[in-house]
Amino acid sequence: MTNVELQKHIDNWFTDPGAVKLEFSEEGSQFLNISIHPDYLHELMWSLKHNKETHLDYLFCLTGVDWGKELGVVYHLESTLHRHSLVVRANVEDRENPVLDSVQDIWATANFHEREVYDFFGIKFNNHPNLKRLFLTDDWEGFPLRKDYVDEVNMVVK
Amino acid sequence: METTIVNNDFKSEEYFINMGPQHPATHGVLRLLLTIDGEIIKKVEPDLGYIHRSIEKMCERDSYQQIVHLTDRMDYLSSHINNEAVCLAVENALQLEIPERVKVIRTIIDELTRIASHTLWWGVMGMDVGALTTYFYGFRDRELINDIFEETCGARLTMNYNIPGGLMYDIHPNFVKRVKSFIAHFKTKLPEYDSLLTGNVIFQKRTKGVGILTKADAISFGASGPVGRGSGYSCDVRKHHPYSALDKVPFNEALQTEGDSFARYLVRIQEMWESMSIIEQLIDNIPEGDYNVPTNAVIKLPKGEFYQRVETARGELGVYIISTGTKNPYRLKFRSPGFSNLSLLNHIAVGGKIGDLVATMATLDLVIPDIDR
Amino acid sequence: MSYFSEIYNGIKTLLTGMGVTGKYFLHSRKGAITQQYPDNRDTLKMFDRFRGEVVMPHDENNEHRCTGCQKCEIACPNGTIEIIWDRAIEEETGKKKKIIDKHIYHLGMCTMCGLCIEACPTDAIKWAQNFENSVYDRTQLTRVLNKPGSKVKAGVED
Amino acid sequence: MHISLNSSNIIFGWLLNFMPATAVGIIEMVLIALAYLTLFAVLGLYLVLMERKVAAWFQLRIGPNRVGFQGLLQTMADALKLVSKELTGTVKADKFLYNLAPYFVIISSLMALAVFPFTKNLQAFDINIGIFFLIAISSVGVIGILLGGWSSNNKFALIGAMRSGVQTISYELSIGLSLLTMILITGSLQLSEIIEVQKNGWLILQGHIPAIIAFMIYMIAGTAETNRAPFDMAEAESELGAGFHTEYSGMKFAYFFLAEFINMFIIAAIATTVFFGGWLSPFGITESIPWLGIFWFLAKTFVLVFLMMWFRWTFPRLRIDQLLTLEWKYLLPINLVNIVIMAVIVWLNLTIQY
Repeated sequence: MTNVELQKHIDNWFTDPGAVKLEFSEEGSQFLNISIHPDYLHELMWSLKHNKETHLDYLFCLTGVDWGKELGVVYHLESTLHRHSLVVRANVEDRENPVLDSVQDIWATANFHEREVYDFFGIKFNNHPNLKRLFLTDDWEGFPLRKDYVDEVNMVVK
Repeated sequence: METTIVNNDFKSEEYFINMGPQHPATHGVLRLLLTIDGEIIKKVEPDLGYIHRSIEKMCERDSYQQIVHLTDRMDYLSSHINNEAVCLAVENALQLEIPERVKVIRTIIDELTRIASHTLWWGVMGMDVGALTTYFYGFRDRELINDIFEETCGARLTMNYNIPGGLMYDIHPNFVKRVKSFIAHFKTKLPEYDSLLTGNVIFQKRTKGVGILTKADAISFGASGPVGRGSGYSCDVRKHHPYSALDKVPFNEALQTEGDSFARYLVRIQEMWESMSIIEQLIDNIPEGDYNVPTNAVIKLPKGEFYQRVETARGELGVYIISTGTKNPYRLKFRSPGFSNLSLLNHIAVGGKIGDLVATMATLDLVIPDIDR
Repeated sequence: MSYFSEIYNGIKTLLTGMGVTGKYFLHSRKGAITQQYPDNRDTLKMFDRFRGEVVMPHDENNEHRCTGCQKCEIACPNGTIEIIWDRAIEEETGKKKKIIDKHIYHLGMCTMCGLCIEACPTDAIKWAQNFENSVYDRTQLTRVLNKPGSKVKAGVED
Repeated sequence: MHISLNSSNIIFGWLLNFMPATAVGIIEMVLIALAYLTLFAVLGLYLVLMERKVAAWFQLRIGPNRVGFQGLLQTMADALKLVSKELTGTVKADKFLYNLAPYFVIISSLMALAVFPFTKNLQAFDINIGIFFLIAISSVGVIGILLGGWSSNNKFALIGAMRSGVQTISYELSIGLSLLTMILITGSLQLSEIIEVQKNGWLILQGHIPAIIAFMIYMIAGTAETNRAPFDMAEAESELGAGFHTEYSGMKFAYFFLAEFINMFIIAAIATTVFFGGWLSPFGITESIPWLGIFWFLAKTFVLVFLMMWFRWTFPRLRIDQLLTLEWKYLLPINLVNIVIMAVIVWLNLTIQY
């Protein structure tokens, strides 16, 4: 499906647009983007994979981003059947205790990727079976890939 | 110590064993926490981060030219392809028109890198299942490719030959001759690989039916490269999202449907043949032209997000750049193939024996810096 | 019957494998790929483009081509190059001019990426093909590339 | 038990003139023990060197060539280094058993070495149950490996030891049965008599087809018995690090290492004696010049040792269950059938005699 068709198709799923914060954009990116409110993330993701039309069964990238005010996760999805791609993003504003729904029950690869995001950004994932530090030691303080992380010993700022 | 053991509810006959971080079969500093019942693997839990260098954080500090050389150090066996991924992302963002010559040279070196990586893997694979001699035969052939790289790029492993806009310098006058003689040499050696290891009854028993990954699981776990293709999952980025000169060269995607270790092995052997055929098609008609297009000394990407996928020897490498219009990326994420491929290890190794785990891990072809980044 | 054909095939493949290694055993005299390194030092020649370490060539008048523009220092990703410069008054014109005091190169931090040499507008630094870089003391890896008393070759800056 | 010390009778007969018989007996034993210890050490070290050279030639390398002429003293230097190394071990190891284990291994291989006829009358101990003794004594060695693996308090070592136990127990059967097949022809267990029988042609020729099958089974089982690749489950360096000797260092490790090579020599020597006529030469040269027998014996043995090295540097390792499958599903049934065939052949006098 082309991006326009995709957008139309997905837009039909949510009949009450007020309740679901769903925004499409194609600006500054080569893929079609969807921004979704964290509460509806898991529901949307589940449908994206299991709907026959979208069939986005391949999560090829899961990125944590520190947007400054809020923390976000970007999901890059592709369909191995239709070969179309889609980007889903979810942002949380709470920097102290950011929580998102885990999608590891939908795509198994998300298990490790979410642990990585937790490790570096401190975003917690609900229903993740094994959410603990992946790369860093268990007693590491702070989340290194956040923009406000400081480490005067190990970080060289140019 | 207790904290690292995942769950302490061991059954009475199970015990826990640390494989790595210094273990001959883990190819570097990968630590696997194994729960074992006798010889049977009950659980594999990878513990990562022993050589994490925070390349993604360093990239946020560096300029786009400087990022390229860091990617050498991720998957050091396909460093040229990693370099190319970043360069392509930057070039696409700047909408630079890259000369045909650069595209062809990049593709040739890509495929040479792939052969070099696969010959090393072949040697190490043999060694992991106990045939030590394969290691030397693999390295003998890889050495010739490294010589080609050294003559043209100046380095054998961390080449950093790509720059945004093209290549650092033109190919060496001997390049074409050397590549041709290598192809001629390797065509006689690859059948030897088959008679030494592929056909060997012990090797087949060790790998057939071991570490089975179904197609559905391969997609769900994000397996890519030979691991995915061994399960019959067509995931070659070179086919589906061709880059550089790959859209002009016909080649077959190596596919096996069994999904076991032997299938992954066969895919890689087949890929070496395919890579040779790609090189043969390109080597005789490298177009004339510039070896790069000039860029500004300070590259500033337009505001936006750029994603570039390439097929390294291990699978799909994704470079995801979020730019705010400054000279540094706001966020740069490497989606490395090894990371996803490692995550499925627990899934396919459970129920096998320790020997199976080693054979399975060898066919996943993990490079730990690629996972740790 | 498959029991026996299995045995037959098994033995056949094993013998094929032994044939390969046996062939190399017989040709081991001339087929050896070992390089006996310190012994072959005289005949061992690196390729021209080999990146051994960064050097600054001087001509017979003890003159180099470095103007102290610091482009290499900026290009270096690791802070390998440090240029200590000074302002001197040029005798003929009486104008103030930037000259280098010390061009310091930390070999221990260098990743041989070649960006400094690409960046140099006057070709003042280039790669040496020297690969025997081990020293007993880490401080010896810090090198001053310009020789004492050297100066810029006339006309380079133009 | 009758101890015959054929080769040195003359010297000791002379000694008897001015010493009591017991004293001479003790001196005899000590001297012969020393001779065998020297043989053990020198043979072991040069087998290691041979392995390294052969491996290098298989692998397109040169191999050790620095110490001594063409590297001939390389393993001597290595042994010196190992002697001077610190002996380390784990804290919670069972110290007594841990220290005992290497000696089990070397003593068993030394004892096995004692019964071989190197040439006519050059044999320390011509026991009349020679083959039986060899089979029995070679299974004692595995106790050393089991003890070493268990007592070092390391899980990798333990797995290695258990694998080794399983493996040796299974492959003992095949070794025994394949040798039994040949005993049917010789009718004697005594090694010197087995060689006497072969004056009419090597047993592998006399027994033709079943003998060749027995030889192949013997070589496979023998390789497994010595824990060498493709059956090196007990070490399996890509799986278990160093297996049962993970925690051994210095000379204790060297004992295991030497014993492995001596065991390889023993397996090859048994095969030489039982299948290839021991020290007998073609055309009866050794009849007139008996001391040449040493040369023939060693030459045949080293060819078989080389064969085992060839296996090692070519084949991948089996998995533990495949190892057992090979034994119980293939080797053992074939072996049993083979014995019956051999019995029929001997009964009907179908053996080939020259």
